[in-house]
Amino acid sequence: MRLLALTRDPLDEPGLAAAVARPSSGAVVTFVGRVRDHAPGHAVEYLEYEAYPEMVDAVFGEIADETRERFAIDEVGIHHRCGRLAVGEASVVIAVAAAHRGPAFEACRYVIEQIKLRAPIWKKEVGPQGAVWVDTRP
Amino acid sequence: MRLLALTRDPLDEPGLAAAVARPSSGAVVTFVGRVRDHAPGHAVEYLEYEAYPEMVDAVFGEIADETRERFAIDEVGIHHRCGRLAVGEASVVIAVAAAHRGPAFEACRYVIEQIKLRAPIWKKEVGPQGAVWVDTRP
Amino acid sequence: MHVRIRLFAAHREAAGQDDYVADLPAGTRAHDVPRLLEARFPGLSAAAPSFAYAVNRKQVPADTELRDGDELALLPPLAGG
Amino acid sequence: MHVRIRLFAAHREAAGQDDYVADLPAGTRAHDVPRLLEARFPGLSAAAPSFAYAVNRKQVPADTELRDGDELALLPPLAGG
Repeated sequence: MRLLALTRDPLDEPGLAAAVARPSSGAVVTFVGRVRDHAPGHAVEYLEYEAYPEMVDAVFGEIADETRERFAIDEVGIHHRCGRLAVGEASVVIAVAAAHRGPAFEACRYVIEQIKLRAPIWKKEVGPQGAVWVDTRP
Repeated sequence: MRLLALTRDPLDEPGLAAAVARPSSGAVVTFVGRVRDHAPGHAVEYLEYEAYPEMVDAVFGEIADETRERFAIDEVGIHHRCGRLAVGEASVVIAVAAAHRGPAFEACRYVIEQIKLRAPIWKKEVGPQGAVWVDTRP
Repeated sequence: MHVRIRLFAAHREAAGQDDYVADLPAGTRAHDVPRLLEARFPGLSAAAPSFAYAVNRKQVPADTELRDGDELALLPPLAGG
Repeated sequence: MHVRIRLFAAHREAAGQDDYVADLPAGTRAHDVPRLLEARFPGLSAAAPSFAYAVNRKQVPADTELRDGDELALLPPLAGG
Protein backbone atom coordinates (compact mmCIF):
# COMPACT_ATOMS: atom_id res chain seq x y z
CA MET A 1 0.00 0.00 0.00
CA ARG A 2 1.28 3.49 -0.86
CA LEU A 3 1.82 5.53 2.30
CA LEU A 4 0.85 8.85 0.67
CA ALA A 5 -2.18 9.01 -1.57
CA LEU A 6 -4.98 11.18 -2.91
CA THR A 7 -7.79 8.97 -4.11
CA ARG A 8 -11.44 8.93 -5.15
CA ASP A 9 -11.95 5.55 -3.46
CA PRO A 10 -13.14 4.97 0.11
CA LEU A 11 -10.23 5.14 2.57
CA ASP A 12 -8.85 2.03 4.26
CA GLU A 13 -8.05 3.12 7.82
CA PRO A 14 -6.95 -0.26 9.23
CA GLY A 15 -4.92 -0.91 6.09
CA LEU A 16 -2.96 2.31 6.51
CA ALA A 17 -2.45 1.70 10.24
CA ALA A 18 -1.06 -1.74 9.45
CA ALA A 19 1.16 -0.34 6.67
CA VAL A 20 3.00 2.08 8.99
CA ALA A 21 3.62 -0.34 11.89
CA ARG A 22 7.02 -2.00 12.34
CA PRO A 23 8.05 -4.69 14.88
CA SER A 24 9.65 -1.81 16.83
CA SER A 25 6.40 0.19 16.97
CA GLY A 26 4.87 0.27 20.44
CA ALA A 27 2.25 2.86 19.48
CA VAL A 28 0.12 3.63 16.45
CA VAL A 29 -2.01 6.78 16.49
CA THR A 30 -4.62 7.21 13.77
CA PHE A 31 -6.61 10.31 12.92
CA VAL A 32 -9.73 10.03 10.78
CA GLY A 33 -11.49 13.14 9.50
CA ARG A 34 -15.14 12.43 8.74
CA VAL A 35 -17.98 14.27 7.04
CA ARG A 36 -20.18 15.70 9.79
CA ASP A 37 -23.94 16.05 9.47
CA HIS A 38 -23.73 19.73 10.36
CA ALA A 39 -21.60 22.83 9.92
CA PRO A 40 -21.95 26.07 11.88
CA GLY A 41 -25.51 27.21 11.23
CA HIS A 42 -26.74 24.56 8.81
CA ALA A 43 -27.15 20.88 8.06
CA VAL A 44 -24.82 19.07 5.64
CA GLU A 45 -26.03 16.45 3.15
CA TYR A 46 -22.72 15.72 1.45
CA LEU A 47 -19.36 17.26 0.60
CA GLU A 48 -17.53 17.61 -2.70
CA TYR A 49 -13.76 17.56 -2.26
CA GLU A 50 -11.59 19.00 -5.02
CA ALA A 51 -7.79 18.99 -5.16
CA TYR A 52 -4.81 20.15 -7.18
CA PRO A 53 -3.51 16.60 -7.40
CA GLU A 54 0.06 17.17 -8.64
CA MET A 55 0.68 19.67 -5.87
CA VAL A 56 -1.04 17.53 -3.20
CA ASP A 57 1.47 14.77 -3.96
CA ALA A 58 4.34 17.23 -3.50
CA VAL A 59 2.92 18.72 -0.28
CA PHE A 60 2.18 15.32 1.29
CA GLY A 61 5.77 14.31 0.54
CA GLU A 62 7.13 17.46 2.18
CA ILE A 63 4.91 17.04 5.25
CA ALA A 64 5.89 13.37 5.63
CA ASP A 65 9.61 14.21 5.34
CA GLU A 66 9.32 17.01 7.91
CA THR A 67 7.41 14.73 10.27
CA ARG A 68 10.06 12.00 10.09
CA GLU A 69 12.74 14.63 10.80
CA ARG A 70 10.97 16.34 13.70
CA PHE A 71 9.58 13.39 15.65
CA ALA A 72 11.01 10.04 16.75
CA ILE A 73 8.64 7.96 14.66
CA ASP A 74 8.89 4.76 12.65
CA GLU A 75 6.62 5.77 9.77
CA VAL A 76 3.75 8.06 8.74
CA GLY A 77 0.99 7.56 6.19
CA ILE A 78 -1.49 10.08 4.75
CA HIS A 79 -4.50 9.18 2.61
CA HIS A 80 -6.91 11.92 1.49
CA ARG A 81 -10.04 11.42 -0.52
CA CYS A 82 -11.56 13.63 -3.21
CA GLY A 83 -14.91 13.61 -5.00
CA ARG A 84 -18.34 13.30 -3.41
CA LEU A 85 -18.44 12.11 0.23
CA ALA A 86 -21.55 11.27 2.26
CA VAL A 87 -22.04 12.05 5.95
CA GLY A 88 -19.96 9.61 8.00
CA GLU A 89 -17.42 8.89 5.27
CA ALA A 90 -13.73 9.49 5.93
CA SER A 91 -12.11 12.40 4.07
CA VAL A 92 -8.62 11.88 5.46
CA VAL A 93 -6.74 9.18 7.37
CA ILE A 94 -3.36 9.81 9.01
CA ALA A 95 -1.51 6.95 10.70
CA VAL A 96 1.73 7.32 12.66
CA ALA A 97 3.73 4.47 14.19
CA ALA A 98 6.46 5.06 16.77
CA ALA A 99 8.30 3.21 19.50
CA HIS A 100 6.60 5.43 22.10
CA ARG A 101 3.22 7.09 22.35
CA GLY A 102 4.34 10.71 22.86
CA PRO A 103 5.91 11.18 19.43
CA ALA A 104 3.10 9.18 17.80
CA PHE A 105 0.43 11.55 19.15
CA GLU A 106 2.46 14.69 18.48
CA ALA A 107 3.41 13.71 14.93
CA CYS A 108 -0.17 12.75 14.03
CA ARG A 109 -1.44 16.11 15.27
CA TYR A 110 1.33 17.91 13.38
CA VAL A 111 0.37 16.21 10.13
CA ILE A 112 -3.32 17.13 10.24
CA GLU A 113 -2.50 20.74 11.14
CA GLN A 114 -0.04 20.98 8.25
CA ILE A 115 -2.54 19.46 5.83
CA LYS A 116 -5.08 22.09 6.79
CA LEU A 117 -2.48 24.85 6.36
CA ARG A 118 -0.78 23.71 3.18
CA ALA A 119 -2.56 21.04 1.16
CA PRO A 120 -4.28 22.44 -1.97
CA ILE A 121 -7.67 20.87 -1.31
CA TRP A 122 -11.11 22.49 -1.22
CA LYS A 123 -14.56 21.35 -0.23
CA LYS A 124 -18.09 22.36 -1.11
CA GLU A 125 -20.74 21.78 1.53
CA VAL A 126 -24.10 20.83 0.09
CA GLY A 127 -27.21 21.04 2.26
CA PRO A 128 -30.84 22.16 2.23
CA GLN A 129 -29.78 25.81 1.88
CA GLY A 130 -27.66 25.12 -1.19
CA ALA A 131 -23.96 24.68 -1.86
CA VAL A 132 -21.05 26.73 -0.51
CA TRP A 133 -17.29 26.45 -0.88
CA VAL A 134 -15.88 26.29 2.63
CA ASP A 135 -13.73 29.22 3.74
CA THR A 136 -12.38 28.67 7.24
CA ARG A 137 -10.41 31.91 7.47
CA PRO A 138 -11.10 33.75 10.72
CA MET B 1 -20.05 -3.79 20.64
CA ARG B 2 -19.25 -2.95 24.27
CA LEU B 3 -17.31 0.29 24.50
CA LEU B 4 -15.30 -0.79 27.57
CA ALA B 5 -13.82 -4.26 27.69
CA LEU B 6 -11.02 -6.43 29.03
CA THR B 7 -10.69 -9.50 26.86
CA ARG B 8 -8.42 -12.42 25.99
CA ASP B 9 -9.39 -12.16 22.31
CA PRO B 10 -7.52 -10.16 19.64
CA LEU B 11 -8.65 -6.53 19.63
CA ASP B 12 -10.82 -5.09 16.86
CA GLU B 13 -9.47 -1.61 16.24
CA PRO B 14 -11.70 -0.64 13.28
CA GLY B 15 -14.72 -2.07 15.08
CA LEU B 16 -14.13 0.11 18.12
CA ALA B 17 -13.48 3.21 15.97
CA ALA B 18 -16.78 2.60 14.19
CA ALA B 19 -18.60 2.01 17.48
CA VAL B 20 -17.69 5.43 18.91
CA ALA B 21 -18.47 7.52 15.79
CA ARG B 22 -21.74 9.48 15.52
CA PRO B 23 -23.11 11.44 12.52
CA SER B 24 -21.90 14.55 14.40
CA SER B 25 -18.33 13.24 14.72
CA GLY B 26 -15.89 15.10 12.48
CA ALA B 27 -12.84 13.42 14.03
CA VAL B 28 -11.94 9.98 15.35
CA VAL B 29 -8.56 9.51 17.02
CA THR B 30 -7.41 5.97 17.75
CA PHE B 31 -4.49 4.86 19.87
CA VAL B 32 -3.17 1.32 19.57
CA GLY B 33 -0.58 0.01 22.02
CA ARG B 34 1.42 -2.85 20.49
CA VAL B 35 3.91 -5.39 21.73
CA ARG B 36 7.35 -4.18 20.65
CA ASP B 37 10.18 -6.50 19.71
CA HIS B 38 12.46 -4.87 22.27
CA ALA B 39 12.53 -3.28 25.71
CA PRO B 40 15.38 -1.19 27.15
CA GLY B 41 18.39 -3.49 27.05
CA HIS B 42 16.88 -6.70 25.73
CA ALA B 43 14.78 -8.36 23.04
CA VAL B 44 11.16 -9.35 23.68
CA GLU B 45 9.62 -12.60 22.43
CA TYR B 46 6.15 -12.18 23.90
CA LEU B 47 4.26 -10.57 26.77
CA GLU B 48 1.92 -12.03 29.35
CA TYR B 49 -0.70 -9.50 30.48
CA GLU B 50 -2.47 -10.11 33.78
CA ALA B 51 -5.31 -8.04 35.23
CA TYR B 52 -7.55 -7.64 38.25
CA PRO B 53 -10.63 -7.88 36.06
CA GLU B 54 -13.36 -6.66 38.41
CA MET B 55 -11.34 -3.55 39.25
CA VAL B 56 -10.34 -2.95 35.61
CA ASP B 57 -14.03 -2.72 34.75
CA ALA B 58 -14.55 -0.15 37.50
CA VAL B 59 -11.46 1.89 36.56
CA PHE B 60 -12.30 1.92 32.83
CA GLY B 61 -15.79 3.18 33.72
CA GLU B 62 -14.35 5.97 35.88
CA ILE B 63 -11.85 7.00 33.21
CA ALA B 64 -14.54 7.04 30.50
CA ASP B 65 -16.87 9.13 32.68
CA GLU B 66 -14.11 11.63 33.48
CA THR B 67 -13.14 11.86 29.82
CA ARG B 68 -16.71 12.64 28.74
CA GLU B 69 -16.91 15.33 31.45
CA ARG B 70 -13.56 16.99 30.71
CA PHE B 71 -13.53 17.02 26.89
CA ALA B 72 -16.10 17.95 24.25
CA ILE B 73 -16.34 14.46 22.77
CA ASP B 74 -19.11 12.31 21.36
CA GLU B 75 -17.92 8.96 22.75
CA VAL B 76 -14.90 7.03 24.00
CA GLY B 77 -14.09 3.33 23.85
CA ILE B 78 -11.37 1.34 25.64
CA HIS B 79 -10.48 -2.28 24.90
CA HIS B 80 -7.56 -3.92 26.71
CA ARG B 81 -6.29 -7.40 26.14
CA CYS B 82 -4.92 -9.90 28.66
CA GLY B 83 -3.14 -13.22 28.31
CA ARG B 84 -0.25 -14.02 26.03
CA LEU B 85 0.51 -11.50 23.24
CA ALA B 86 3.04 -11.89 20.44
CA VAL B 87 5.21 -9.09 19.02
CA GLY B 88 3.04 -6.83 16.86
CA GLU B 89 -0.23 -7.70 18.58
CA ALA B 90 -2.34 -4.90 20.09
CA SER B 91 -2.54 -4.77 23.89
CA VAL B 92 -4.87 -1.77 24.07
CA VAL B 93 -7.09 0.19 21.69
CA ILE B 94 -8.59 3.55 22.62
CA ALA B 95 -10.96 5.29 20.21
CA VAL B 96 -12.39 8.77 20.72
CA ALA B 97 -14.92 10.50 18.46
CA ALA B 98 -15.64 14.23 18.65
CA ALA B 99 -17.04 17.00 16.51
CA HIS B 100 -13.56 18.58 16.33
CA ARG B 101 -10.05 17.19 16.26
CA GLY B 102 -8.60 19.06 19.25
CA PRO B 103 -10.73 17.38 21.92
CA ALA B 104 -10.43 14.02 20.13
CA PHE B 105 -6.62 14.10 20.33
CA GLU B 106 -6.54 15.45 23.88
CA ALA B 107 -9.09 12.98 25.23
CA CYS B 108 -7.37 10.00 23.60
CA ARG B 109 -4.06 11.00 25.16
CA TYR B 110 -5.73 11.53 28.53
CA VAL B 111 -7.22 8.03 28.47
CA ILE B 112 -3.96 6.20 27.79
CA GLU B 113 -2.13 8.21 30.46
CA GLN B 114 -4.87 7.40 33.00
CA ILE B 115 -4.80 3.71 32.09
CA LYS B 116 -1.08 3.62 32.75
CA LEU B 117 -1.55 5.40 36.08
CA ARG B 118 -4.63 3.62 37.39
CA ALA B 119 -5.59 0.39 35.64
CA PRO B 120 -4.70 -2.74 37.67
CA ILE B 121 -2.89 -4.51 34.85
CA TRP B 122 0.59 -6.08 34.81
CA LYS B 123 2.81 -7.53 32.17
CA LYS B 124 5.64 -10.01 32.09
CA GLU B 125 8.22 -9.61 29.34
CA VAL B 126 9.61 -12.90 28.08
CA GLY B 127 12.80 -12.93 26.04
CA PRO B 128 16.07 -14.80 25.58
CA GLN B 129 17.27 -13.62 29.01
CA GLY B 130 14.21 -14.97 30.79
CA ALA B 131 11.00 -13.47 32.14
CA VAL B 132 10.56 -10.28 34.14
CA TRP B 133 7.49 -8.47 35.48
CA VAL B 134 7.67 -4.94 34.14
CA ASP B 135 8.19 -2.18 36.67
CA THR B 136 8.18 1.23 34.99
CA ARG B 137 8.70 3.27 38.16
CA PRO B 138 11.46 5.86 37.74
CA MET C 1 5.03 34.53 -22.90
CA HIS C 2 2.74 31.58 -22.25
CA VAL C 3 1.74 30.59 -18.71
CA ARG C 4 -0.55 27.71 -17.80
CA ILE C 5 -3.22 28.90 -15.34
CA ARG C 6 -4.93 26.47 -12.93
CA LEU C 7 -8.28 27.40 -11.36
CA PHE C 8 -10.06 25.67 -8.48
CA ALA C 9 -13.31 25.50 -6.53
CA ALA C 10 -15.63 28.51 -7.08
CA HIS C 11 -13.29 29.99 -9.71
CA ARG C 12 -13.13 26.77 -11.68
CA GLU C 13 -16.93 26.58 -11.58
CA ALA C 14 -17.35 30.22 -12.65
CA ALA C 15 -14.79 29.82 -15.44
CA GLY C 16 -16.21 26.54 -16.66
CA GLN C 17 -12.64 25.25 -16.97
CA ASP C 18 -9.74 24.41 -14.67
CA ASP C 19 -6.84 24.81 -17.05
CA TYR C 20 -6.07 27.71 -19.41
CA VAL C 21 -2.97 28.82 -21.27
CA ALA C 22 -2.65 32.60 -21.03
CA ASP C 23 -0.48 34.83 -23.21
CA LEU C 24 0.96 37.32 -20.70
CA PRO C 25 3.33 40.29 -21.04
CA ALA C 26 6.95 39.71 -20.02
CA GLY C 27 7.53 40.82 -16.44
CA THR C 28 4.07 39.75 -15.21
CA ARG C 29 4.03 38.84 -11.51
CA ALA C 30 1.71 36.27 -9.93
CA HIS C 31 -0.53 38.87 -8.28
CA ASP C 32 -1.04 40.68 -11.64
CA VAL C 33 -2.78 37.66 -13.15
CA PRO C 34 -6.27 37.99 -11.63
CA ARG C 35 -6.56 41.52 -13.08
CA LEU C 36 -5.09 40.53 -16.45
CA LEU C 37 -7.54 37.64 -16.81
CA GLU C 38 -10.61 39.48 -15.46
CA ALA C 39 -12.06 40.02 -18.95
CA ARG C 40 -11.76 36.31 -19.73
CA PHE C 41 -12.83 35.08 -16.24
CA PRO C 42 -15.04 37.64 -14.45
CA GLY C 43 -14.66 37.64 -10.65
CA LEU C 44 -10.94 36.86 -10.49
CA SER C 45 -9.93 40.43 -9.78
CA ALA C 46 -12.37 40.81 -6.88
CA ALA C 47 -11.14 37.50 -5.42
CA ALA C 48 -7.46 38.42 -5.74
CA PRO C 49 -6.94 39.37 -2.04
CA SER C 50 -7.96 35.86 -1.01
CA PHE C 51 -5.64 34.02 -3.41
CA ALA C 52 -2.40 32.32 -2.55
CA TYR C 53 -0.15 31.52 -5.51
CA ALA C 54 1.72 28.41 -6.52
CA VAL C 55 4.22 28.33 -9.36
CA ASN C 56 5.14 24.91 -10.67
CA ARG C 57 3.37 23.32 -7.66
CA LYS C 58 5.17 25.28 -4.93
CA GLN C 59 3.58 28.14 -3.02
CA VAL C 60 5.41 31.38 -3.79
CA PRO C 61 5.22 35.03 -2.72
CA ALA C 62 2.50 36.98 -4.55
CA ASP C 63 5.02 39.22 -6.30
CA THR C 64 6.96 36.33 -7.87
CA GLU C 65 7.81 37.10 -11.50
CA LEU C 66 6.53 34.53 -13.97
CA ARG C 67 8.52 32.93 -16.77
CA ASP C 68 7.49 31.46 -20.07
CA GLY C 69 6.25 27.89 -19.56
CA ASP C 70 5.38 28.30 -15.87
CA GLU C 71 2.28 26.75 -14.33
CA LEU C 72 0.53 29.28 -12.09
CA ALA C 73 -2.19 28.10 -9.69
CA LEU C 74 -4.62 30.60 -8.15
CA LEU C 75 -5.36 29.00 -4.78
CA PRO C 76 -8.52 30.09 -2.96
CA PRO C 77 -8.57 29.57 0.84
CA LEU C 78 -7.63 25.94 1.53
CA ALA C 79 -10.09 23.56 3.18
CA GLY C 80 -8.46 20.14 3.24
CA GLY C 81 -8.65 17.57 5.99
CA MET D 1 -12.32 -11.09 60.95
CA HIS D 2 -12.12 -12.58 57.46
CA VAL D 3 -10.63 -10.60 54.58
CA ARG D 4 -10.28 -11.84 51.01
CA ILE D 5 -6.73 -11.20 49.75
CA ARG D 6 -5.99 -10.82 46.01
CA LEU D 7 -2.43 -11.32 44.74
CA PHE D 8 -1.04 -10.45 41.30
CA ALA D 9 1.95 -10.82 39.01
CA ALA D 10 5.16 -11.93 40.78
CA HIS D 11 3.33 -12.33 44.12
CA ARG D 12 0.64 -14.49 42.61
CA GLU D 13 3.33 -16.65 41.00
CA ALA D 14 5.33 -16.93 44.25
CA ALA D 15 2.19 -17.74 46.25
CA GLY D 16 0.88 -20.23 43.73
CA GLN D 17 -2.57 -18.71 44.21
CA ASP D 18 -4.32 -15.43 43.49
CA ASP D 19 -7.06 -15.55 46.04
CA TYR D 20 -6.84 -16.31 49.78
CA VAL D 21 -9.15 -15.70 52.71
CA ALA D 22 -7.13 -14.50 55.70
CA ASP D 23 -8.25 -14.43 59.31
CA LEU D 24 -6.92 -11.09 60.56
CA PRO D 25 -7.06 -9.32 63.95
CA ALA D 26 -9.66 -6.58 64.29
CA GLY D 27 -8.12 -3.17 63.62
CA THR D 28 -5.75 -4.44 60.92
CA ARG D 29 -4.87 -1.77 58.35
CA ALA D 30 -4.06 -2.43 54.70
CA HIS D 31 -0.32 -1.86 55.11
CA ASP D 32 -0.16 -4.37 57.99
CA VAL D 33 -1.18 -7.25 55.74
CA PRO D 34 2.11 -8.00 53.95
CA ARG D 35 3.81 -8.51 57.32
CA LEU D 36 0.91 -10.52 58.77
CA LEU D 37 0.92 -12.87 55.76
CA GLU D 38 4.71 -13.17 55.42
CA ALA D 39 4.77 -16.63 57.03
CA ARG D 40 2.13 -17.91 54.61
CA PHE D 41 3.49 -16.06 51.54
CA PRO D 42 7.24 -15.35 51.83
CA GLY D 43 8.39 -12.15 50.10
CA LEU D 44 5.28 -10.06 50.77
CA SER D 45 6.87 -8.10 53.60
CA ALA D 46 9.95 -7.15 51.55
CA ALA D 47 7.69 -6.03 48.69
CA ALA D 48 5.42 -3.95 50.91
CA PRO D 49 6.95 -0.54 50.03
CA SER D 50 6.06 -1.08 46.37
CA PHE D 51 2.40 -2.05 46.96
CA ALA D 52 -0.60 0.10 46.40
CA TYR D 53 -3.80 -1.11 48.08
CA ALA D 54 -7.34 -1.52 46.81
CA VAL D 55 -10.27 -2.34 49.09
CA ASN D 56 -13.37 -3.61 47.38
CA ARG D 57 -11.88 -2.61 43.99
CA LYS D 58 -11.04 0.99 44.84
CA GLN D 59 -7.54 2.25 45.55
CA VAL D 60 -7.31 3.42 49.16
CA PRO D 61 -4.65 4.96 51.43
CA ALA D 62 -2.23 2.40 52.87
CA ASP D 63 -3.44 2.98 56.42
CA THR D 64 -7.09 2.21 55.65
CA GLU D 65 -8.63 0.02 58.38
CA LEU D 66 -10.08 -3.22 57.10
CA ARG D 67 -13.49 -4.63 57.94
CA ASP D 68 -14.83 -8.15 58.04
CA GLY D 69 -15.77 -9.27 54.53
CA ASP D 70 -13.53 -6.78 52.72
CA GLU D 71 -11.59 -7.72 49.60
CA LEU D 72 -8.02 -6.39 49.84
CA ALA D 73 -5.83 -6.33 46.72
CA LEU D 74 -2.05 -5.97 47.02
CA LEU D 75 -1.17 -4.10 43.82
CA PRO D 76 2.43 -4.24 42.60
CA PRO D 77 3.57 -1.40 40.30
CA LEU D 78 1.06 -1.11 37.44
CA ALA D 79 2.09 -1.79 33.86
CA GLY D 80 -1.06 -1.56 31.76
CA GLY D 81 -1.39 -0.08 28.29
